[in-house]
Amino acid sequence: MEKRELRLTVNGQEYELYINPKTLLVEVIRDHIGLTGTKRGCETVSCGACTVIIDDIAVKSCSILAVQAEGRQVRTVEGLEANGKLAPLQKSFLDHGSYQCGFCTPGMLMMSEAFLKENPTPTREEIKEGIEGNICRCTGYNSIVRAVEAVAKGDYKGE
Amino acid sequence: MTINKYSVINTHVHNVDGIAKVTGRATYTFDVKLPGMLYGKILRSPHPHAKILNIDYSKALQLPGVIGVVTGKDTLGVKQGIWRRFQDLCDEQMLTVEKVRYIGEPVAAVAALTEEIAEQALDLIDVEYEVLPSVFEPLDAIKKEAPEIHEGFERNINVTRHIEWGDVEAAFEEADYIREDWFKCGGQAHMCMETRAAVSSYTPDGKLTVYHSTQAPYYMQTLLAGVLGLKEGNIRVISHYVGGGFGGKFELDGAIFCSAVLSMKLYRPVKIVFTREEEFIATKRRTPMSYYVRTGVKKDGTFCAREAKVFTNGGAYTGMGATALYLTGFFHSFPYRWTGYRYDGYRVYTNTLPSSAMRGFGAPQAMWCSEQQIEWIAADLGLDPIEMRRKNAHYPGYEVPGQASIASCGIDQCFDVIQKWVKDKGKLPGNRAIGISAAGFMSGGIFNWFDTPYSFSSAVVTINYDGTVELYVGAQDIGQGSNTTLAIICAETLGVKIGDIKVHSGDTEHCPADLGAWGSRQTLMAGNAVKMAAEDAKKQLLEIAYAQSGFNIVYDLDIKNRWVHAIDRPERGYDYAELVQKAIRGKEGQRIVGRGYYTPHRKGMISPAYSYMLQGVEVEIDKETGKIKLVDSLTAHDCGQPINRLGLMGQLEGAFSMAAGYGYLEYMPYEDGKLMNPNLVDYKVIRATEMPEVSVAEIDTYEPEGPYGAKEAGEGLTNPTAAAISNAIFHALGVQMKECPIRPEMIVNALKEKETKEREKK
Amino acid sequence: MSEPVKCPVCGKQAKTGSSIDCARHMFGTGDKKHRAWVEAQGLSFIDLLIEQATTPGNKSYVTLAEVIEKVQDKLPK
Amino acid sequence: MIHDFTYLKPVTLQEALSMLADHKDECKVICGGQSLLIVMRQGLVVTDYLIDIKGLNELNYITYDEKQGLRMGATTTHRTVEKSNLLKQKYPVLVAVERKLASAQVRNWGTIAGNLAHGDSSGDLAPTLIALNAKIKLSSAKGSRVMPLEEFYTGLFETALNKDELVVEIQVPPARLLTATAYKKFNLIENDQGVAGVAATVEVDQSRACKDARIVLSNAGVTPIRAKSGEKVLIGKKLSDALLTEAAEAVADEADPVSDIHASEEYRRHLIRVLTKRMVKQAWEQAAKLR
Repeated sequence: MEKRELRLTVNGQEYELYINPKTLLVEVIRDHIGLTGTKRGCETVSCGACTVIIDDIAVKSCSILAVQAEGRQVRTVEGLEANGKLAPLQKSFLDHGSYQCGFCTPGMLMMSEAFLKENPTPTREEIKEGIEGNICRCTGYNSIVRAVEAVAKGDYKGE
Repeated sequence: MTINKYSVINTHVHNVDGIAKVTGRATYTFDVKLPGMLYGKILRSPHPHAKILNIDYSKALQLPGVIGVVTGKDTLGVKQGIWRRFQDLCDEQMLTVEKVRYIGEPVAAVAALTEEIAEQALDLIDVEYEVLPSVFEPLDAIKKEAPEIHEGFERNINVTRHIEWGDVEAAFEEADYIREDWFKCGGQAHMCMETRAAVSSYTPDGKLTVYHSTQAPYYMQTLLAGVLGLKEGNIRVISHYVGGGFGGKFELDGAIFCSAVLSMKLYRPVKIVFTREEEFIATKRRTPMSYYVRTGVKKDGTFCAREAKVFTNGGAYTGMGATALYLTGFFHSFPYRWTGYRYDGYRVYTNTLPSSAMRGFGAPQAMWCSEQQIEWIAADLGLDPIEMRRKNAHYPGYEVPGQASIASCGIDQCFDVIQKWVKDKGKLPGNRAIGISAAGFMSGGIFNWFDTPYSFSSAVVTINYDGTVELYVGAQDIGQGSNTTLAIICAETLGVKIGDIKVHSGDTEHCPADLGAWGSRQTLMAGNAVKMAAEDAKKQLLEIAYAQSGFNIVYDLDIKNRWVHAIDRPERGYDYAELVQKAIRGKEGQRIVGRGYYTPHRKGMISPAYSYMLQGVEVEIDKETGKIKLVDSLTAHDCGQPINRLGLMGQLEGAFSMAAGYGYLEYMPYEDGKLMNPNLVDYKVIRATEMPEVSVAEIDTYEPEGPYGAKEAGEGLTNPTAAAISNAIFHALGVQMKECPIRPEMIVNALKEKETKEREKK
Repeated sequence: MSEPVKCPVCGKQAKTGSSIDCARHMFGTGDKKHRAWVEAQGLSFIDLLIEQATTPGNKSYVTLAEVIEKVQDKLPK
Repeated sequence: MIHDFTYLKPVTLQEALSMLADHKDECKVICGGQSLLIVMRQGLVVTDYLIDIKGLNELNYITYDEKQGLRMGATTTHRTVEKSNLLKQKYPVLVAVERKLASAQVRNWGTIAGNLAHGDSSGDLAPTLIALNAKIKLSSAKGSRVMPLEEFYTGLFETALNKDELVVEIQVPPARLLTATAYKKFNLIENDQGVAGVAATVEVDQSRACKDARIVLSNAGVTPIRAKSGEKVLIGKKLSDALLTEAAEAVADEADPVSDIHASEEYRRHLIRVLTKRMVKQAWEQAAKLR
């Protein structure tokens, strides 16, 4: 097995890495680049804790080879805020208590972010279907749905 | 609409660690990386019951990158358990020496440069087993011919509990109607999003530092000291952010023990993180139970007597199972008054995953059986199930004979709320029905089987020169929001802003001992300790204020919203920071330090206070497929004075989702001791699309034993929900489901059975 | 009310002082000493337990309670 | 733990096919890879070479014309299908199926060829496409062949795909008048894998009688199963509950489901019965409305 060069952009920052091609995207993000906001909760593409955004679409970074993200724009939870200012979803999650242990929160936020880009005026049911791929064991989801709904309604403006 | 007399309590307060959690800054044990850190993996038993004849790991050691291997022989072989006062019940070697008792039990652990190498090394360890006969079901395990799982435990009976009050036989005599039922309750996985994880670092000075995803750092420190032969004081447990606990993370686990043993052998930090599969097969689970219930009532629905015989599947070890066994027996009587009540509980060892504490702690099983049978009795007698429950319910001042004294109890108002909800729903479509269920729960246990010499909860408050406050608590925030709740209590008591409080928790080096986050104890117990500590500090400030004010002695001074003032002359006052500065100068530069502690005394057998609640659920059922869909729900809930409004709501919604999962989704099938669905593809949990709206009606009561009148919230609601769902099924289809979780196939079969019976009748 | 009943093994006095509570205490404790005493009375501790667990009513506890009552006067006061 | 492999990333289909020809005995093809990586992590699949075709844009297309019908390239993602307005009009059932196929993230990354080539008999797409009488186009360096999708599945996770072949295209005949297809899977969680599923196509004549029908089952055997005897029951008949029951019985007899922790064999048959009635009825009524 020979290592491969990998170029990708994470949260606007370009990275040039040298990796074993079997390395998963989540491993590159957490272990190679050191952005530990993105979590892992299973080995079966089930829980969504590792959700990140690649070129505007949400994906589960535990089920993608890092080399498949070659040349792409990756966004993680760390990329939501801009110079210390929280993104609307982050503020809304705070206000609605949309997290408890917080372990699913980064994935939940990234899924919601991508979802709202696709569907800026969703119904409650659409939001629920949107985040169906993310397990939260603490909140029972409704507070997350309320938070996403509030952002869609425009209650939270980005700076 | 009652106006809130408090300035912080029950207001809209963001979680104190909210920013860290919504920005990905919160660092969990899962994220910890230390210099020179090695990665550990655990070799697990493939057999449910076997003697270990020999372990040969020489080949593993030869694999490049493998730094060390440990087996039971490298340990002190201490049989440990959390019931430290009862040596018999300390029965688990975290790295077994002679024999394995369940599939997945650790037999060896490897430390290597990478997780991958460690995993490869596991395949190079040869373990020679002598496979022993095994037994998986309690009722098989008590048979004479059953194999002995633990030496000296005849018929594999691990613990027995007996609760009885009143003259049970006489009380049954008074009954006009007696009903008997047999129930079977399944297990449930805690399924914390953060799997068990630990990073241990042992250094040549004989000190061990452990990062661990735990509900109780103090327990870990003490238990580790016992199994590793170290002084408690030489062990530091750090656990700042925990990815969920739900009762699964306050006993030693393979991750913390094996990483510690490896680190002590190698003098390097070792990290072990469980895979999701390990989390399913080798941690602990909710206790499966089989219930026999006999209940006698009068024609008018007055409860006379109840007798319950319960066998619980203990799995291979005791864990917290003995407590679950007692609590299920006690809460099976809840929240009702019985002239005569008798409970015999038997916890039986089997060769399966140990069962232990899980949110609700035996009560969900108890309520699932009790609340269904009560619903059926009401139907049998043609009585209104809500009124029948109300008539027999606890009330403020009621004494559960020999067990508990009830101070605050708002269940009567809960009945009103639910009754109105049901009435307003009106007539429902044929495929829908409403089920209700009552419940109550404790606010922390009074029992001290852990044998701690410390008070159950402690807190220290120190005030800085600028008026900011350092709050040190041993209470543990595992996501339930205790740090926020305690900060609120501290701010309210001191009369400062929530932003003035910095909470320090999850570090045994800096925080006072506390039994930790389980049994719904922290709001009441840690809350009382924090209130006391804050009052202590405030008293020291006000002493100075009096000396300064020159007020007539009859005036009382107070601090509110950082404003020091005479209560009768709120306009006349000054800034709190100013007072703090004077006070510190007045104390020769000493910081203001307040101390508080709490240990329950003379509070009966179980808990200082009890929450009460009613759960209503509207369920839609596809009669052809048996598919269950939750449509709507209402929770009427008495937790005394709400402290942390956002946190309370979140806890109730969360408890609902977990309890609903227990009712119809979360299923742990075993074959020959092997869990058949140890992954999130086959083990289903509630997802956003399955969650109905959850409306909550908070019933305000005042619990004299609790801080500002607060008591349990968040765990208790795990108790009624499953029964509410099955009661809805009963009303929609007229079938009685006696096994949970209720899977669609069971509903279809029950309907078939019902039809055949009806045909036979004709 | 007669003399409160004492545990023939450890001397513990039952809450209510009744022999049935004492029997309850013996089963609850269930350690080697208590088991041994029960066996010495010609009863099988484990069979009593299983019977209590598998049949309605309170037979086993009553049986043991009677034995306990019999020996009370033989106990050191 | 994933075993080491050499990663090959062709830029054109031709390149991909020649790589496949070179390494056919020791390689796997990855597209979205979300199923493949799970089994590779479990060590169930070990390969020396991994050929990544996810980036082959020449295979990422959806076209339609009245004569040819529908053509979908292999690397088209589930999400692209779901969002295609063309498909919303012409084959609404495909859009509906894709919406419930899996979580949004998985649908975003996963591709239709990956899904079909995986050969999982509990999939939703294969039975639906078979009900639509779809064909699958396979190419190798030597050339191409087109076969009915129905014949593509040969056994448990086994397909007719040769080692040197690649799934390159899905072909669906033009949408017909008075014809409709419906698919439903039974599961406990929205968008979760199905315990059992039924796809039904019904074509009606002017008298609203059934002219032609196709019934295909998911998770009812080692491959997607075409329930021909159930179809026969319908043809030439008018819609009635009795007819639906008769067809459902025939279909259930043809099914060969297994027992697992999610459902017993008997219960799966029961579900297939129920879903057959519902889907045939739905397709029939829809077809009758289409003019």
